[in-house]
Amino acid sequence: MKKLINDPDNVISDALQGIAAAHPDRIKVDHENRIIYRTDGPREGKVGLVSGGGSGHEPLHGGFVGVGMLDAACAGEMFTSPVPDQMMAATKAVDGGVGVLHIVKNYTGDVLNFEMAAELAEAEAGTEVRSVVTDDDVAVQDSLFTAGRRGVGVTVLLEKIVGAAAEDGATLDECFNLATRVNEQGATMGMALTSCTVPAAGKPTFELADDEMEIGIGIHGEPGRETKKLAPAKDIAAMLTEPVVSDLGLAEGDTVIAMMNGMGGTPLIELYVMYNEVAALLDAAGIKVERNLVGNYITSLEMAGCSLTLLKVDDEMLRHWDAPVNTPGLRWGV
Amino acid sequence: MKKLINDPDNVISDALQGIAAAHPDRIKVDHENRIIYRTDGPREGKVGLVSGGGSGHEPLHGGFVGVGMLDAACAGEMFTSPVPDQMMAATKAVDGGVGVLHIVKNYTGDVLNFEMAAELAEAEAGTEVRSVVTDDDVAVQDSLFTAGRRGVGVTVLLEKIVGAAAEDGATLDECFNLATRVNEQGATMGMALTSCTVPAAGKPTFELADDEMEIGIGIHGEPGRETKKLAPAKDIAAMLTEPVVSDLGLAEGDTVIAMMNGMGGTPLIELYVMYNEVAALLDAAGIKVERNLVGNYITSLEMAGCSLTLLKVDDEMLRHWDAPVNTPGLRWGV
Amino acid sequence: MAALSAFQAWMSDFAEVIGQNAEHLTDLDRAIGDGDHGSNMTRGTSKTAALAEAEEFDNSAAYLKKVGMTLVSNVGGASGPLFGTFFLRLGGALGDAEDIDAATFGKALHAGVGGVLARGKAEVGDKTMFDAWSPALEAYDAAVTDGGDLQAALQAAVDGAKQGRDATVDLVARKGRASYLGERSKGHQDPGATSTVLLLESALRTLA
Amino acid sequence: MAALSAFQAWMSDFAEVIGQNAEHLTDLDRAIGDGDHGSNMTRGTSKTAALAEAEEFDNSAAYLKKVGMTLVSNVGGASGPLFGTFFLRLGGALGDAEDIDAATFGKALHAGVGGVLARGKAEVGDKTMFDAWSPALEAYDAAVTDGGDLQAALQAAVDGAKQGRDATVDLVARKGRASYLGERSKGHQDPGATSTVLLLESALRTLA
Ligand SMILES: Nc1ncnc2c1ncn2[C@@H]1O[C@H](COP(=O)(O)OP(=O)(O)O)[C@@H](O)[C@H]1O
Ligand SMILES: Nc1ncnc2c1ncn2[C@@H]1O[C@H](COP(=O)(O)OP(=O)(O)O)[C@@H](O)[C@H]1O
Ligand SMILES: [Mg+2]
Ligand SMILES: [Mg+2]
Ligand SMILES: [Mg+2]
Ligand SMILES: [Mg+2]
Repeated sequence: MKKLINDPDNVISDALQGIAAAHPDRIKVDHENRIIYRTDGPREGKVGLVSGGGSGHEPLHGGFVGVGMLDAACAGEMFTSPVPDQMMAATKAVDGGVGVLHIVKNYTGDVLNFEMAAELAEAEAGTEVRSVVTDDDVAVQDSLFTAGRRGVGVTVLLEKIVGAAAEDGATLDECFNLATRVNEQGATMGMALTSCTVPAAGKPTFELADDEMEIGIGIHGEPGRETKKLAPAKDIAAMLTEPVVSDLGLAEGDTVIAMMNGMGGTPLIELYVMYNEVAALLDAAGIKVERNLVGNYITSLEMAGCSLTLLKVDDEMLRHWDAPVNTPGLRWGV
Repeated sequence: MKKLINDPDNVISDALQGIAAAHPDRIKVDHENRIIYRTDGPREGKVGLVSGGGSGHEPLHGGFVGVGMLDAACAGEMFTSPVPDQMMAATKAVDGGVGVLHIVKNYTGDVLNFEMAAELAEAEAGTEVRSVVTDDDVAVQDSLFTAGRRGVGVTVLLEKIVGAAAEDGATLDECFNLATRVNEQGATMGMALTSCTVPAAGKPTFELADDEMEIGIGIHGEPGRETKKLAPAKDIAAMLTEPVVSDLGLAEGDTVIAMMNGMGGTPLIELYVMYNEVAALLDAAGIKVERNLVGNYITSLEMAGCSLTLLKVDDEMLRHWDAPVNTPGLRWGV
Repeated sequence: MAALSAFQAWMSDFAEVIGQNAEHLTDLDRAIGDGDHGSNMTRGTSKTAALAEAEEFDNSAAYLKKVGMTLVSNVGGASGPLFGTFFLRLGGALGDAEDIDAATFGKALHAGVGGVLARGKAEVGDKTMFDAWSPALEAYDAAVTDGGDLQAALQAAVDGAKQGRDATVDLVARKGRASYLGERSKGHQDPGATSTVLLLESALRTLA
Repeated sequence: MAALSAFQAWMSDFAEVIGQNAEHLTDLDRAIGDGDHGSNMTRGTSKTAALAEAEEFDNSAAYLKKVGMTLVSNVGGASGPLFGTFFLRLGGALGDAEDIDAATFGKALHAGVGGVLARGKAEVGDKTMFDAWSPALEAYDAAVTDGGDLQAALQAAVDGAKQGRDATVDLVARKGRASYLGERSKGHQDPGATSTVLLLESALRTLA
């Protein structure tokens, strides 16, 4: 295992120290509880936005704390949900008196821990908490009898859009409804060329031959739904685009935000090659990409691979998308 | 070789298509000449800034084209200097009547090709061209009898700072002098955990054992000055920081811009671990980090590793640093 | 038997066993999950094992609730709230009972497993730890009905849990991370069911 | 000999040889450079080889200048301007000479190598292509002084270039990318010196 770390056990606390050192203008870190806060919160009358999850997905979530996005992000162990104590502390700290929205990616661990935190925060501090659970990964067959789809790329877009709404004075209900709508109108599909190595485990989570790739991966280094022979970017783009488009029922004339996301070890030049193929497919289908992101936004440590997220947008979402944001991981308009 | 590409021969043209598709609001691409231009140039009376170099370093240089930074970037083959035809075309296109500054990284290939281009542009179009050659890599011993140090990380900071000055109406001489000062006051040291694979070559440029790292690498997948046993982040940080600090003669009370740059395959969480160690070392030495960048800015395809750049700054440089910039790779204030 | 010290012995034994099996649990989780079950559990049990030395507890209920909260606060992932809730409910049901016998512990076990069910909402056959808990509880009850003592009942629970754990191998996961793999989750043993067996074996060694 | 067609044969032969040796050149460059010398050269020579078919040329000078510009415009890297300048100057020096003999070509060769020197500013011993060009030129001159014809002179140049190329192995690079490696550049043959030998061998096959 080759990593720029000191000790597998200290990666997260060391990184949080680094984040605190790098961005004191925008964020502050509660190192004991491993929570990243924006420096200027809480604001009376503003809905607080709390997210969090396992570490190893940087910039998600800590890199999205700041004006126009999250108020707090809880950092769990590598690929492991944070614990309720963290979410509770964050929830109380960002409460501006009008409630707090939890943005939770749909993994059993995250859901259960956020659930306990919400119960405890309401019981202990009377904070009104609502939770939106993102479940946009079309690689996973949804059914009443399963844990459902995973929360992946849409989480980034949701944090931006709902973050802008909250900044703008939306109520907790409005934030929740908008978040729900974003989650419903967004979908993601991912793939990997290589596995990643969790520092504490010391070896790759799965093995892939030199001519193989995994299709339908999540963001925790878990194997995907299918191992396939390596294919040209054009074919991979089709394998990602088609299920997303069909899941969302996108049709000619629809407008979307597209995110071509790198898994952490993919060079930007390859993400642009992939974006080009995806853009061509969408163009051919008459689907208009209104805005896009190309880069590493929700990653799996050093995994090589990418995911495509499409979000069907309306004017309200676009307005919130374009609103100023100032976080370490996403910034414009300010 | 595992890459998200169609054909090793088409990586660059495919990526340029993707860049054009992703950022039509800010840049336009001359696909024949492989030049990325900002959409709103040239501006009469504004010094034109042209850079370029081998591809595989994204976002450098194409990702730094836009308001407040470059006017044009020429994309060479992978890790290979562009050819004079490209620089000539770019130079003529961005000429606002008051001259063009070439920003050239010090590699024989880049220097020779930009040199031919400047000769031809002056002869053919009468465009006044000055060139600044960045040579900030302290891993390379400088001497009158060598090709000198490589141009690496400082190039990013220079493009931002001189880009702001040009936007602000600085003359060609002023731009050249500022650029020279930035180059003189900046230094970089890099290291790699893994080699990268040039698509056309199909195999890693160098081999490293599982417990080895390269210290003193450049950005072209070339082997470094020294192969060492893998070490903790803290020790690696010292190996990068000390030569940079001593090269610049930084002393207590000095202020710098610091860039902890990823080589393409390094996860952000590791860059923050590294930044933390570097920040601690600088802090202990009484050197104040006024601004910083942590992320992938000048890369070597999918190489895992990082480089540290320090730039000793004065108020003028800081003012230009803080000025608005709107490029695909760097954005703030707008 | 003095319940509090027995429960403390349980937790100390369990911490040791988890330490020894951490890599195995992580390997199981790597196959169909995210390769952290061993480290998740270790993070929790190293803390729960230390509780007895750091603090005085009035009774078993207080101790076990603290164990539960400690697991919740340190394990994270799916297993943290599940094992945590198990102990919270277990402690709640024991109240200030000083001695434990098959019947008292059985009642508490029902409460604890009920907690796992309420939190995780898994059914038998979903390929989760509940596949070990559920047959363990049934076997425990059957042993008690047959007049078995705590030793016999816990032995039955261990056997039931093992059968349940082994049965997870052939199942397609329908809950937890493994469910994302669909058919590919078949052929692998569930990590959480495996640690459940370890917990019950440890109870058999220390409580009976 | 009709110079123009000979030069065209030279370029077509050279393109073939570069194609065959591309991987070897790239391997050499991978050891002490950036692993692209083979593809750089191929990119250029595949274009220069096609020139003769696409266009009519008035004379050798026009053709060779076009070859130079084509290399400059397509090779990139260090070798593009260097080989490009070589041909630009070679052509410039030939003027509209219809026949080439040892003396004519020697004069042009001096101009070409002078171009490599003026562009690259390398000295003998810097471990660059100039380490092949310089002894080649000396040997060529010596052969002409000894009364040798074009064949003999080119044969001498090839031998000189080979010696120079082989000598690069033990040198520490002081120019080009390899210089970044310092002492580590020792023990490897310079890629550009290697392609220079190929170019002269090709000249011997086609011009004499
Ligand atoms: N809904 C559920 N009900 C019961 N047990 C579950 C449920 N979801 C997951 N589990 C258990 O949790 C185990 C995984 O725990 P762990 O690896 O520590 O957490 P995570 O899956 O969050 O990484 C699984 O092996 C399974 O036994
Ligand atoms: N200053 C110089 N003068 C002469 N030849 C040089 C000089 N610098 C480099 N070279 C030659 O260029 C060769 C490398 O060419 P190539 O790999 O195509 O370009 P790059 O180094 O830009 O990747 C070297 O092997 C060397 O022979
Ligand atoms: Mg986990
Ligand atoms: Mg090159
Ligand atoms: Mg797990
Ligand atoms: Mg080269």
